[in-house]
Amino acid sequence: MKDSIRKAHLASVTDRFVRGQMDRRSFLRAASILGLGAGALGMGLGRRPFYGISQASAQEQELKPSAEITKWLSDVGKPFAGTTLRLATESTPPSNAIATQLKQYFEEATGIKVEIEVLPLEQVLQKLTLDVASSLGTYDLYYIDQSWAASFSQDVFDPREQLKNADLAMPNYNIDDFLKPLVDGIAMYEDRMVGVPYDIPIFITQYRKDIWDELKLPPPATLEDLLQASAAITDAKGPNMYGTSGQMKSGHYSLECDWTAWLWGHGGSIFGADGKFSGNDDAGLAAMAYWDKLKATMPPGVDGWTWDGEGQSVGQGVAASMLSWGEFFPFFDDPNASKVSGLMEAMVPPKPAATLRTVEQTGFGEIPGVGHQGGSSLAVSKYSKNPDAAWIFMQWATSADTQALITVLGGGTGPTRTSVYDDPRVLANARVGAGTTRHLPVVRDTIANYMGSEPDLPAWAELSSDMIPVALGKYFAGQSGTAKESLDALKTQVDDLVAKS
Amino acid sequence: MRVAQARRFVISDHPLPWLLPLVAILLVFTVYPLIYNIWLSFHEFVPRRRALEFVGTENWVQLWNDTRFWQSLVITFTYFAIALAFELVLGMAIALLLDSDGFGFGFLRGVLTMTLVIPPAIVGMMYLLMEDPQFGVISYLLQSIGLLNPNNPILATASTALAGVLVAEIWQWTPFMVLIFLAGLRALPPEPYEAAMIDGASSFQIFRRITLPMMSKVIAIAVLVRGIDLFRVFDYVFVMTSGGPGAATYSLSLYAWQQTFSFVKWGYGATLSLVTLVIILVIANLFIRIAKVKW
Amino acid sequence: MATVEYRNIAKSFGHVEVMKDISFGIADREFVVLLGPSGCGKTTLLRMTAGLESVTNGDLLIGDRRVNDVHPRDRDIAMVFQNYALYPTMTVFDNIGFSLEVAKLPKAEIRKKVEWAAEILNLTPYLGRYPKELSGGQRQRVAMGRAMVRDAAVFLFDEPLSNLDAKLRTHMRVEIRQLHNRLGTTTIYVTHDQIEAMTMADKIVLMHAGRIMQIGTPDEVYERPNSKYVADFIGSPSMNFIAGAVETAGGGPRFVAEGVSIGLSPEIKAVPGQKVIMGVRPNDLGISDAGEIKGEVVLSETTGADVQIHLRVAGYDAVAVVPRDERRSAGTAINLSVLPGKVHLFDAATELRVA
Amino acid sequence: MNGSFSTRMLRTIAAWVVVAVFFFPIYYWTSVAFKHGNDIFNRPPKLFAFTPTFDNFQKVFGISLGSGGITVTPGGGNFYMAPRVWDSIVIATLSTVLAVAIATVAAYALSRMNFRGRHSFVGWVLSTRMMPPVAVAVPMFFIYKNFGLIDTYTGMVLIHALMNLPLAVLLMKSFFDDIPSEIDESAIVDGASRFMIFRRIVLPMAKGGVAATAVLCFIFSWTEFLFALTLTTTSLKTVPVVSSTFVTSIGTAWGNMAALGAASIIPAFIFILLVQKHLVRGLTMGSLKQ
Repeated sequence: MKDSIRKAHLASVTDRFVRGQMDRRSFLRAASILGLGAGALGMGLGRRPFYGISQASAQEQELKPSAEITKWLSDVGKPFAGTTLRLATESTPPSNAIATQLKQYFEEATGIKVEIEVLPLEQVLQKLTLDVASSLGTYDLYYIDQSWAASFSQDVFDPREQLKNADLAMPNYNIDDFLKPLVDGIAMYEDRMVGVPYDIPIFITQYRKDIWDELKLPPPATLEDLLQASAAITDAKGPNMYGTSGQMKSGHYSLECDWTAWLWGHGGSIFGADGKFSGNDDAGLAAMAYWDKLKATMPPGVDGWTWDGEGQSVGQGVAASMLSWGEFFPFFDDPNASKVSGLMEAMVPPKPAATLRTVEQTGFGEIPGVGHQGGSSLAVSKYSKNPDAAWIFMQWATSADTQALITVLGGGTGPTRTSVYDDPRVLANARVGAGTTRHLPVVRDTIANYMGSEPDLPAWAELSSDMIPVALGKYFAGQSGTAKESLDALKTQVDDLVAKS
Repeated sequence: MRVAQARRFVISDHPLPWLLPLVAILLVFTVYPLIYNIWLSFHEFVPRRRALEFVGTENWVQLWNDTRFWQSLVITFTYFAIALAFELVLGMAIALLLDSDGFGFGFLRGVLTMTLVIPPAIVGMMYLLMEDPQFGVISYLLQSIGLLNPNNPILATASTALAGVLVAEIWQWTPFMVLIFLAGLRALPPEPYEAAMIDGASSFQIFRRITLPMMSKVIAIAVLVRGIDLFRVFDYVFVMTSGGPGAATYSLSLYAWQQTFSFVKWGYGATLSLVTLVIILVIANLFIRIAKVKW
Repeated sequence: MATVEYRNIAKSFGHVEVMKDISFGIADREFVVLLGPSGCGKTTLLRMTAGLESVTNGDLLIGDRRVNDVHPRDRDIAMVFQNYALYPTMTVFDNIGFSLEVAKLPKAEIRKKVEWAAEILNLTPYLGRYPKELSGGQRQRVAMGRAMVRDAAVFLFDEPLSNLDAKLRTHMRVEIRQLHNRLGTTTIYVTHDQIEAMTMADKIVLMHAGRIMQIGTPDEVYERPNSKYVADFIGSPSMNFIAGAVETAGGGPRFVAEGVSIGLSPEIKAVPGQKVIMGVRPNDLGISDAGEIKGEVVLSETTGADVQIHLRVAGYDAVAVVPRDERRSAGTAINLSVLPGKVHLFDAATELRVA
Repeated sequence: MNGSFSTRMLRTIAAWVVVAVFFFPIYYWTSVAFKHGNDIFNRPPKLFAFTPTFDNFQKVFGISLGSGGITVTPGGGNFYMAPRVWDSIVIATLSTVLAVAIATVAAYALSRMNFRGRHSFVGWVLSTRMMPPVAVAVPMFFIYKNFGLIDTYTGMVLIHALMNLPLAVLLMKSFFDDIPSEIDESAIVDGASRFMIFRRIVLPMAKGGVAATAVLCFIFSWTEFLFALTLTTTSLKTVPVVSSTFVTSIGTAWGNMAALGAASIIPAFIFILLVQKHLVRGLTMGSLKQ
């Protein structure tokens, strides 16, 4: 059997198994014919438990770090054998893939132990805060959400500096392979590089092709299209199905994410060039007017949801579309988790209703764009007691080879390197089913052309996860008058806080 | 019996060795944090310099002018009062109901305690799921009997969000009250009841004139312990509403947590914590005074 | 075996002085009963003796040793509590043997002593039981057993029979007394029941409001109460009292009140005209037509062997105990007589005995 | 309080109904643990009619429970929680033992020994529970870091014991207060030392109280969140802390969270059942009063 044929066959067998169309016994038989032992499947009670089986791990024999990299790891990592590295990270696909499936290869090759603490986002912030404030060096590597880049910029090494140490540099690491917009949007703060882009959840349009076809609606290419289509669906199918969904939980970071998409999409920005809040200008009010109309077409309760509720509403067929994190796309294609497997289509975010502002017209490095990105970077802490070992791990974790493995194992998250989008292992998963990568071309396109990035300033954590979403939450709960009144009040608060810090 | 209890020995070995472990652990673990927090409340973390710097009374002045603080104080009080009232009354009623040696009652008491062993953070998630406007079973039930407008999700509507959180709180902690009250009820001597029944008292009279007074110490302890925890409510609001919608369910503890951990305002967070402590101290002491709790 | 001596003992709780200047001694092998109503201080005095209550002032001696500051365990005493204070989590055997176990006696010796005590107290079949499985009388005996095995110099009993029913109480009274006869240990016994005191004591110490009213043998206390209080407290039914005055008109001294005129024995040194209270025990009254006491029958109660006749005499209520065939119906006027030697006189003002 | 047959029936029915209402959320949560994602989010909510699956338990506990479909849930599969349940059991058990030990000793002295300021001492003990946990967590973090207690069983056991001490002291004191002091006096006269009285007589009598106190300490340790979050990093974690890791960047793994939640009721519940016998004795301690 030719290798590519075997691979395709294996993919389809695994997919049938995953979809529940094939029982376990037949799957194992088929898999063994295709050259996979049960051991490779991680059966039974061993160290690698049963959950390891997925579409991806069935191809495990191929899903291993390249020999070349393993060789480099064991050469360069030898002196550090026995040390332990710690990383606190949000529970994201890359971190989970590394923690559960990939770090063993690193540990075996280097003898360096890696402990990964997986936490919800706000708890990661708490951990890093304590670590930084006390300069304790509990964690060797920091997972830095783009909204914290400014806060932690002085606490981590600039990877460009680290690369200068030839002894520890990974061959072909190629820092220029990282998507340029991501480096600018996530990692850069002023002239420092706060780690390298590690993870890139980004807003893309995800919609029900079948519903759109049924109602003969044009694909949501513009914001107006989206509103019209959504209203049409809600009219036709409500209350069983609504046109679109949102993540609008009051006081939660996710509400701020949604806001920026509409704000930027109407030619607005959070800050003006003078560094003052400008979300209450005409463009900002137009965005709110649009948002109000759009919200009327969303399922009631959308203002209680974070991305979880939003994703579930689409996955369970309650909402027909969402402009939200692309990471959800593989989840929608998973027949066990959602009711819309194979029915979803991804496309780049809608065209803005007005010209986007340029970076020069905004403040604090804010980059307007409907495709809101929520990326994060990985960096070595300055307080680490083993910065060299940590740097080795970081290069490995963000190398093209590892990222390709992450993308396949971690369920189709967006890679941060150009080359990974073209990796054959990644391409092989571009079919309907759990862990699909068929939306990645759209992600790549969005990153390149439609991405929006939040501003970088030390007060941003407080603004984005408290002040803004609380004010917006008040507005939608009807506690603070008109949109103009609400945003005017918000402006006073924001400008106050920014002035103070 | 009471006289004998009031009469303590004179010949007693020194209490110090008995109290030493307690005193030691409390000193290290509570007095130090207290002093640290007082110190901290006159400082603030300056992110640029990665250092705590002296700011005088700035934090306290800020607190005084902070509408968010006053708002969360009112919300915390409301939460505290409503939850305590419900848990007390429901707890007592259920304790009376379950105070029976009849068949199956032991089993029922055991089942009831199960609510207590689930971490509050998980309970918050449970209720978040059950109160989901689209998929939640509680929302569904209320909507189908017409008590809830589908357009007003429980947790995202300002007027009902607090109630939505309180349901989780009361569900989890009423059994705690039941447990303590049952212990108290079971320890009551039977004679006064027998006497009262012969006197022809009604069940309600028996409860008011005999059970309640005899249970007063147990009730006082329950109110104190639960009241203190209620005033520090964090998990439920954190998980279920993030303090929203707007600031409708923002509790003092949530505010202090956020200032401390999310925004690295350690000084202000410490100030908030100290105020919370002082308020609890005042209320608890008033209560001890009024209820004449004797240790 | 030991003597106990109280020298000017005083006791205060905070600023409240509850006991003042108590002094008396207890001889070796003596059975002393502290008698008095509740709140008179008898239990406090006993607890001071045990060391469970501090002595505010004065000296407390057991044997020749001043024990004010001696720990209870070093006072060589044993105590039986009103509610027995049995250890509910231990068997009868362990309850009785606990003090020996504390003293680190060898197992065999403990067994021997416990079995000896159990034998005497008829507890042998119950040694394996727990206190809650025993009757009241058995628990009481266990409490005594605990005291017995200790070879203590002094036994302290704090109202040990008050939780028992009447019949059992009578029975236990005898047992305790027999036990004392057998062991001979110096015993201090607190009770408010004057019958217990009368039947058991070698010496009664009658207390009232933190003071000692009288010390004496049961006979002395009964026959020569030194105050109206003691006279009233001792004896059942209580002594009859009639207020009047002493007159000497027409011969020897006489007690005179309305409808009463009784010749007094010559030894009584009463001043003529002195206001006094006469006391006569109900048993010392006899029905006699020539009697000098005139009264009217209110009610006759048959108690079995005797009849208690309730009377109105000189405006006072009185009781006479007479043989059962001397019953009288209500409303009858009768005359009563009394031997001069049986008349007690107390000064009306001081209420002390006129002797 | 016997009442007629119909009153008793009424009472029994009422009791079952009330407990059923309280049990319902637990049933519902447990059912979530046996559901595929599709069935968790369904309109209307599914109460009984769903195809049960062991997937969630398999993921959370890393064991194979027979055949069944395999899910790739959001988050990939970082949810192997069996060691965390073990951590929780160890911490809750040891901290309960420590808290109860310190508290009973102190409560005995507070109940039996008279000293100046006893009343205010008890008040002080209680007041140490009034500090918001946030205010304790930060300084504790520094202390722990200095003494190397972060991420250790010792550290977690200490902090949880500390947190439970006020309640434990208060409860144990009230139980000791209910034991007649004549018992102690009798033993004193018998020559026993204070410690011996405590160990041999009073403590066995207060067994029920100890059990009740232990149950509450265990529960509070079992469910504590903020200290466990702040004072651990990677080598140990408790169930409440790891529960929050089910909230991921690509949605919440509800089924897995419910599986852990439902399974973690079991050890705590077993603990309660183990002490249940004594608990009942503790609750009926009135029979010892005279």
